[in-house]
Amino acid sequence: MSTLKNQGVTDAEHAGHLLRQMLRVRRLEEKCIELYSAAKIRGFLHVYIGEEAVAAGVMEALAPEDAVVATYREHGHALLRRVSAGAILAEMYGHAEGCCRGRGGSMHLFDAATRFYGGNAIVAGGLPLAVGLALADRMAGRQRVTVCFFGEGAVAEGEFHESMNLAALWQLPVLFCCENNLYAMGTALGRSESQTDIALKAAAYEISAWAVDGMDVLAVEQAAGRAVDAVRSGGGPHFLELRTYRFRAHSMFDPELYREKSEVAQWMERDPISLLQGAMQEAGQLPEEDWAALQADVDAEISTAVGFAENGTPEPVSELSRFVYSDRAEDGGYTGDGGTAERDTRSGKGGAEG
Amino acid sequence: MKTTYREAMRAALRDAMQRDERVFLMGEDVGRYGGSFAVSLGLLEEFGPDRIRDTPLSESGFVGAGIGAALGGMRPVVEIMTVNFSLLALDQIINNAATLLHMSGGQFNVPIVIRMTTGAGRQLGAQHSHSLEGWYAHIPGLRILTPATLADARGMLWTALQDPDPVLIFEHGSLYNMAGDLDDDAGPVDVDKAALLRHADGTGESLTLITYGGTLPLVLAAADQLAEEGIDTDVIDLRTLRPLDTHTILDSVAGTHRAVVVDEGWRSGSISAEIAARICELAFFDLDAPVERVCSLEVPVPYAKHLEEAALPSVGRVMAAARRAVGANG
Amino acid sequence: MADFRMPSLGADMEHGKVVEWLVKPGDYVHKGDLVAAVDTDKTVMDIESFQEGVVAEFLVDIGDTVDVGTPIARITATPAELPPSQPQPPAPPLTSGTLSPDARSPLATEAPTPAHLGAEGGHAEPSAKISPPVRHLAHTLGVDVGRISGSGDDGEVTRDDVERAAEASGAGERHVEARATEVPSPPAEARRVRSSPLARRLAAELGVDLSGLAGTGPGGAVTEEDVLSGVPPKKPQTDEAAEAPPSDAHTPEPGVPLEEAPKRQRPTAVGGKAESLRQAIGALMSRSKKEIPHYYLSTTLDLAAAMAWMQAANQQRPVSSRLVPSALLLKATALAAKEVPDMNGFFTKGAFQPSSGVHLGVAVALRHGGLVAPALHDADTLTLDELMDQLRDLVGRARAGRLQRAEMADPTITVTNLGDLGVESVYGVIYPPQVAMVGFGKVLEQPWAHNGMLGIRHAATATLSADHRVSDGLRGGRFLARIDELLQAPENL
Amino acid sequence: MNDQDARQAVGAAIGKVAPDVEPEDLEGGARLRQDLELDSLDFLRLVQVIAETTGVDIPEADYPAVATVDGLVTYVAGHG
Repeated sequence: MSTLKNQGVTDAEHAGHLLRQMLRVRRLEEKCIELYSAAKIRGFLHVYIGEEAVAAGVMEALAPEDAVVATYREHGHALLRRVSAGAILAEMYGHAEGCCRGRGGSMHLFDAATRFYGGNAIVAGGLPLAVGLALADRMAGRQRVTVCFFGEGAVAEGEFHESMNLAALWQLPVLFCCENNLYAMGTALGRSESQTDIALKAAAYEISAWAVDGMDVLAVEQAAGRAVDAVRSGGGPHFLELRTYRFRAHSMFDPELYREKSEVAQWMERDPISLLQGAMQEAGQLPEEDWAALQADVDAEISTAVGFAENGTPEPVSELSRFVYSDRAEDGGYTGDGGTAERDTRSGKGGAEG
Repeated sequence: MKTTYREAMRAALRDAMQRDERVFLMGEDVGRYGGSFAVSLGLLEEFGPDRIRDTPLSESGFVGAGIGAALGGMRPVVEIMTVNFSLLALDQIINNAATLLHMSGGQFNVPIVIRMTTGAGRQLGAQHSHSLEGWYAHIPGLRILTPATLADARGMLWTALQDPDPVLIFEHGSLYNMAGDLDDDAGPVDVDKAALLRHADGTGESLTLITYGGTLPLVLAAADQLAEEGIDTDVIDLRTLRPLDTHTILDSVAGTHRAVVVDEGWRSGSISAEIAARICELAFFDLDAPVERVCSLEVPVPYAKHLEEAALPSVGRVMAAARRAVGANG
Repeated sequence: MADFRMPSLGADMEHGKVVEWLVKPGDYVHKGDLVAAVDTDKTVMDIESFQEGVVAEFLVDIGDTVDVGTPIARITATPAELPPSQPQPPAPPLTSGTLSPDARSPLATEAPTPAHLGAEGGHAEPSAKISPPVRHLAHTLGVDVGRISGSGDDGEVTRDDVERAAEASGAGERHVEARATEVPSPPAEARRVRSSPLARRLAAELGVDLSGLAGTGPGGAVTEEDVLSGVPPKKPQTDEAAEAPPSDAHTPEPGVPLEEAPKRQRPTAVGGKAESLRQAIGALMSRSKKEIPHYYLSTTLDLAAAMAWMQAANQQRPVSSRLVPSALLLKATALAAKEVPDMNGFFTKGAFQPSSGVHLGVAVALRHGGLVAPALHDADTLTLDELMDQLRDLVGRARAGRLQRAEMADPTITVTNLGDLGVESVYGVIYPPQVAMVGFGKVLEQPWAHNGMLGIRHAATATLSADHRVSDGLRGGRFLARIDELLQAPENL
Repeated sequence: MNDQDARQAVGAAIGKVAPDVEPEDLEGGARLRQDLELDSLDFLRLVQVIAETTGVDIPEADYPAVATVDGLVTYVAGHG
């Protein structure tokens, strides 16, 4: 049966909000899988099903001026950081209406308005960026926090050590959030780390670090709130190890040979959405019609988003060379694919570098 | 005034930091030690540890942090001690700095300047003698500058800092002690055009010598000696490897019909290969001889002086290539 | 009613093969329930349903490979829509019923029907335990897993078992028939001339055959200079001669009216080649004008003695050894050039090299237009008869285009003799790298004052174009006067 | 020699000396030196061929009489 952290659900309206947030992510990811199967979404797709409580809980603690750096499993983070579901799906359709004009795709969602510094397909590639964003805030004397999400797989990368050390050395306002879902693609934690207690690793840099039940959205929200406040008030970097589990494969083409079905089933019994839903119903805070209405709202949001993505348009190929540099001809004379262009035609406009 | 390349670069740093408080210098031993090539000597005392920021030995970490700080509104100058160590930060430079603007659909600029010492010739052995600026010139999204004169050492940094996109500045190790005259009021310079430092007057057999950075001095020396043999030369200092100033190259070759490219990188896949390819593609019917290239021999740079000299471009090898091009000894 | 389509399970997946149904018609499936096991090129994956409803019928058989997006089963909204006459398909070994996720784990699969069952149909006999990827390997190697005894724990069929079985039955061999494709040897490549692109461009413009030129460039490649020095000189258009500045010597008014051009039109088909030659020579001439500072002199030659002597000599000669006036003019020019070396040699690399021998370039009009100037070697040493023979041979071969390289390559001074075609005075343009050009106009009967008596004499205009870097009007004048003096003693020519 | 044979002989001779000259250009009034562009060497060769094929020798003095095709034909017919 659902077991939330001891004090159970306090404020019904807020709990409803958290439930809605998690359900929005769940339905968005389920739709992504369906659209991928129908070959509408291509490339790689990594879904967040099972880990929704982490994003929902941490995002509650952030202010609009804070910054977020995430990984290639970032649809949920983007959605809950207020990037619209339509812009996210259109991006995965490769359409110009996507949040990055169709250039980033599932693994590279960015949004300047919400300071969402995006997906990053290189494991741990985002950690130094987060440190730098925090460095800028500290040097400019701003009270902003940068949150950096990464999986336990990143802990094995050199950049994890370098970033943690820099953040601690310079007491930078960054919150490290390690989403420990036990598997780095096909490698279980025990087969990649000598020391598997992630929070203990962080403590070695004298960064205060807590392990949190990543399936309990209230626990996550409470821990994240305390950590963000400490960071914002100059308490230096903080580290959360959020123990969670992904119910689906690493990505769309993973036959999941590395783990037992029984383990998946066992974790699914603590589905973060069912946990909160059960607790609220137990506390009489979620009448059937509210729950039905909430699901209908979410389904409507998702189908509107699909419509938006379907009606999107491809970015004109003529725009391809824009934003390689900040809008000026990249190379004065060279006409891109060159060839034996006559000399006088050589002054063609700059193009994508051939 | 009389000055050196190192002092000119230091003046550039001081000037930039005085003009814009968002500018700060970050790198290994740039503070207390004064910079491994003493470029930032004295700046810690003047600007303090916050803006002259020593870093741990974490190239990927502090280069990534520089990129993050640029995203956060600062104007960082990150010093990677030498291009040899930049290999540890390649992922941050190529997958983040060079790519974020395009991948984000134009949302995020990365106004960062990364300075590195490059090149061989000081018997530092294979791991400390690389010339990899040509590699970086392969990456769309980066601008690559190679200051070879005092004016460029003094003037390129501020222009680079105004650029909203990442700029990499490669300083050849052998140039730091180069002394000469520099106007007292020398300031920022344009970085889009190559410089024609010497013009063939069309009397005798003529050709175009194209080079950049550390090899410029030996090419100018070769040009003087070639003139005595009746071989007249245009000498082009590229100054920027990306974007390449193709116009200046082609205009010169159209006049001289011959070209020798001098590049300290290894021949295969080097920037000289790109230049030769463009000349063959766009000035093919102006050519009266194949494009010659003088590059480092494709060996790890050896320690012993005579071996290193044999491996690197030299005045003699440039003159031999020039003679081959004009068919003087053909 | 909705179709369940073959899903795309990866960016590089184009088609898939149903290797096992995990439900059967009549079963009710929820969203997310597993419906089938699909074999892609990479691995075997279980696929889920995105709709709720009852499985109405299968639209493909086990073992059928279909493209992504192809309907493979029909799922109806309610059980009632199940079509009555649906034949009972072979029941998969597992009991159906609502499939909870863990009941059907790809890992613990026991009874996959053998890969090729679909073809024979019939009841699926139980087969050894085998993991999907190994089953896929067996399938690709065409091995029947049913007939293998697994060496793994509790009889599981391992990868080695399958590979050994494949070797044993030879099913896995690849027969790549060695096709000795007979590559036709490339046609003997015409001997490619090593030449610079610039040289090739110029040769094309000047209509010069590169293979005839000795290259001085890198590795013996033909360069721009080689092409220029090898180009046949051409008489410039008459109008150009007309506008040539008259030199100080007294000359007839340069604008002497010419006889109008011959009425006959040259055939166009042939004109094309002549056209390109004319353009090419035009380019050369303009370049010559630019680089060589010309000065021009002319004088009138008294040919009375020469013509009289020639006609008398011809009367005693058979037709075949008759002399023509040109022979006398050429011999006189050659002798004069020997005596005035500034007229005879090359100006290259900024300096004049006088030539020991006088190789007289003789402008020969090609029948289809254009002009070549092959050289009479050591013309000053030839007797008139030798000169005539060589001239006849030279002109004949020039017209037939069979001139030797040497003859084309190095005339040291050129004579243009358009007088033959009625032109009265000619100011030629020097062919680089030569330094002088002599022109003879038409032999005319002109009024002549001699010893106070007015009479009619044969005469012709001789003109000289010369390179001011090498000689001046004084030397030029001396040269023309010498030609005139030599012609006064034709018997010594 | 009758006019017909003379014309035939002249035509053949000109064809040998100037192969590119088209038969239809050989109308009577065509001037050998100017219209058919025979220079002095070509003309001398023509005279030589006529001598070899018809036995008619044309001294230099008579050159003006054979300036045109008809002139040559008449001269050859008259002296053949």
